Amino acid sequence: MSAEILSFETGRPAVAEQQADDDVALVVDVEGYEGPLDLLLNLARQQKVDLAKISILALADQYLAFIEAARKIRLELAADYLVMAAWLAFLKSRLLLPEPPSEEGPSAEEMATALANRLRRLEAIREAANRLMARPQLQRDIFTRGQPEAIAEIKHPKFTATLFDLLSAYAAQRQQRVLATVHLAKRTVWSLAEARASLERLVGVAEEWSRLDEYLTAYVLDPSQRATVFASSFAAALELVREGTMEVNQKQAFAPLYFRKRMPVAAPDATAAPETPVQ
Amino acid sequence: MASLAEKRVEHLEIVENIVEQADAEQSSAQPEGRPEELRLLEALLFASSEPLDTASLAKRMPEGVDIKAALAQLQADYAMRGVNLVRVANKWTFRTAGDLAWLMTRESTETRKLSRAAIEVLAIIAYHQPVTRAEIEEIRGVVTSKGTLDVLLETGWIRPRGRRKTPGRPLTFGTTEAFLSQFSLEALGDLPGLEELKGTGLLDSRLPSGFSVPVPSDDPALREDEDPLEDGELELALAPPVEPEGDAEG
Amino acid sequence: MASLAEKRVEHLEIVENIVEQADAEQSSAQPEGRPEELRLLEALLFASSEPLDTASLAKRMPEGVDIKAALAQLQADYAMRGVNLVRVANKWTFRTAGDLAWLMTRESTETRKLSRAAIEVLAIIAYHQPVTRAEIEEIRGVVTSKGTLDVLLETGWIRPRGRRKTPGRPLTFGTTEAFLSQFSLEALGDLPGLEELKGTGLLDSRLPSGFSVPVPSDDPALREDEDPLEDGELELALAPPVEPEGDAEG
Repeated sequence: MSAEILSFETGRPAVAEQQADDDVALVVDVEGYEGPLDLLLNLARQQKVDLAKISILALADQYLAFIEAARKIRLELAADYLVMAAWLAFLKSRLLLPEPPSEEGPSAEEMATALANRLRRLEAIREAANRLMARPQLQRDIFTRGQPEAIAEIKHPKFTATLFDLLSAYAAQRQQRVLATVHLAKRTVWSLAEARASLERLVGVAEEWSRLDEYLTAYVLDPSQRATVFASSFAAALELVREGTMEVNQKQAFAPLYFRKRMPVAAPDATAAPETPVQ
Repeated sequence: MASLAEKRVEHLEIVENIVEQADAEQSSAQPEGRPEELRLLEALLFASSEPLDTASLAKRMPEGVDIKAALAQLQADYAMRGVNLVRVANKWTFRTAGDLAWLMTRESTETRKLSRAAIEVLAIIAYHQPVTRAEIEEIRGVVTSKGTLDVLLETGWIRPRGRRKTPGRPLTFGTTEAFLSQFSLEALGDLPGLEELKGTGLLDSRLPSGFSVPVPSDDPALREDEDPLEDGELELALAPPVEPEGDAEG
Repeated sequence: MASLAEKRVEHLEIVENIVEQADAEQSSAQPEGRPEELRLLEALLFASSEPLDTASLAKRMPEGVDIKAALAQLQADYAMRGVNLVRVANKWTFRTAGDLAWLMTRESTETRKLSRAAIEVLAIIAYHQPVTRAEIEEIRGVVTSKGTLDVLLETGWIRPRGRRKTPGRPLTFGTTEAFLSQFSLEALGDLPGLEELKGTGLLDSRLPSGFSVPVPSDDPALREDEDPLEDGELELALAPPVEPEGDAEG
């Protein structure tokens, strides 16, 4: 909507009062009612009849006269008002002329009734708005408790846990603990590090070819550990050979394995702590 | 507008009716043997600044108390007092008596006056809800400025409630509980003049859509011709956040 | 429309009339002919956002009202009610009756998940009861934080049941009926044993042969190596009340 809004609070072509002012046309819509329908309603009120019985013809004349007056003083009118004026002029001509026999769409009478109904509806809603606003309003006419007392909240925790949580926690806990204990108490596996450390000690004294398993059986007391001791020692032996601190010799598959200290070319650091990670 | 003296008479008449009803229901309402549940209700309702519905009252009261009867009795007890027990939006709350408005002016915080346009739009939303902006404009015969709706949204009395299933899917607007609370309405059916408006058929503002229902409803359930708002749309439409009660005056 | 000032004058006149009437009838202050000033005081005190002293009440009330007498009357009126008129630091205000403080609290339950540590301890107590804290730690291989046991005591699923007859006489813990009902167990013996745990895959089937799971029992009868708790110890063991928040997890 354009900035120039007319006030039609009175419906009078209040323009007369404006004439003294310069040509700049502006009547601010103080009360907030606006638009051509509003103007029509205010004009209709001047007919002082029930809106249901209003003469739309007379109303159209009033409106057109108002627009004409406004134009004379070069009052700038919003387009809405002009559209309404054009429509009313059209309606007026239709109302004055006899109805063409086969007219499509609403008749002039129906259009007039529809306009009257729109006006009645606007008036009715305004009346309703007035009655609504006349009701006692909160914090204006009636008041709530000024110092509401807070309701203290006491929270009761409700714990949740399922039987599955319980059992899986228990099983995991016990199992983990049992395995940890086994590891620390009795080791069934001879680690590579242990095997290597032992071999290195043996190699230090074995300048002649010696049978690896002789030493091992002598070394290991628990027969149940034979296999792991042998396997780890063999792996450690291969490693020492690769490093050049030891030589191994075997005649054929499954024949006894011999080893001896490798005669140093340079001075190998045989006592170095094994660094190989365990297993 | 009714004069204050008339109002007071009105008030007294209402009060007498309430008291008679309550007395009829509970002939032995002696002050001494006042049932404990009335004290409890009193305390709960008095303490709260928010209206409470019977369900939440029942939750806080001891088992087996007839909440409705107790509320009726309490309403009667307070009918003559400076503070009344009233029902708004189907919830119960204590409020100062309407005829004492003159005394309370100082309690009144800064009230922003709604423009006439805003009042009109509010009324159209209240009486025609759910209603779209185009329908509001159809009734008023003028474009609604964005500011008018913004001001109303800010009061917390109206809310966008859905989208009309028509081309463009325009927002539909309706009133809130805060609206009922603001105007001391128990339900939307208590809107002043609603019956007359229904009688004249003037509520049937709807553009021909085949769905027209000439009775306003703030039932949050969407109508057949409404789609729900998408997530996040509500926040957008309602920003800034609105206090539920209190500073939402006009 | 009448201005506010006019309204106020109009009202004052009405009120003065009413007050005069009330004065005339004052000797017989039956509930029906309740003096208007009591209504006014009621409304003012109700709506005020802070307690009011007699001076500011007097300023708001019509001339010639004996504020002190009215306050005394109002205080008496409300003495038996759920809301009392009280004087705080020489100012007057309505407060819910002191004996209804319980009503002004809302109890709510909040669901909390037990920590992993707490579940482990709970499981050990369930299977190994009666069990001391040191024994729990021995089984878990970790120190149990005080908070973990506190949380478990708060659940009501475990209880201290006696004292072990060993140096230091440590408390022994067991499970409660609430434990059974929480985990839908008919009896503690329904907790799965070793084979069942293996069968469900919860326990590794390759566990060493010495591994066993006790057959749990929550028989309240004390074992041979248990002494009963002394009177009052139960409360002690359960105190101090645990803050629901925070570090209560192990």
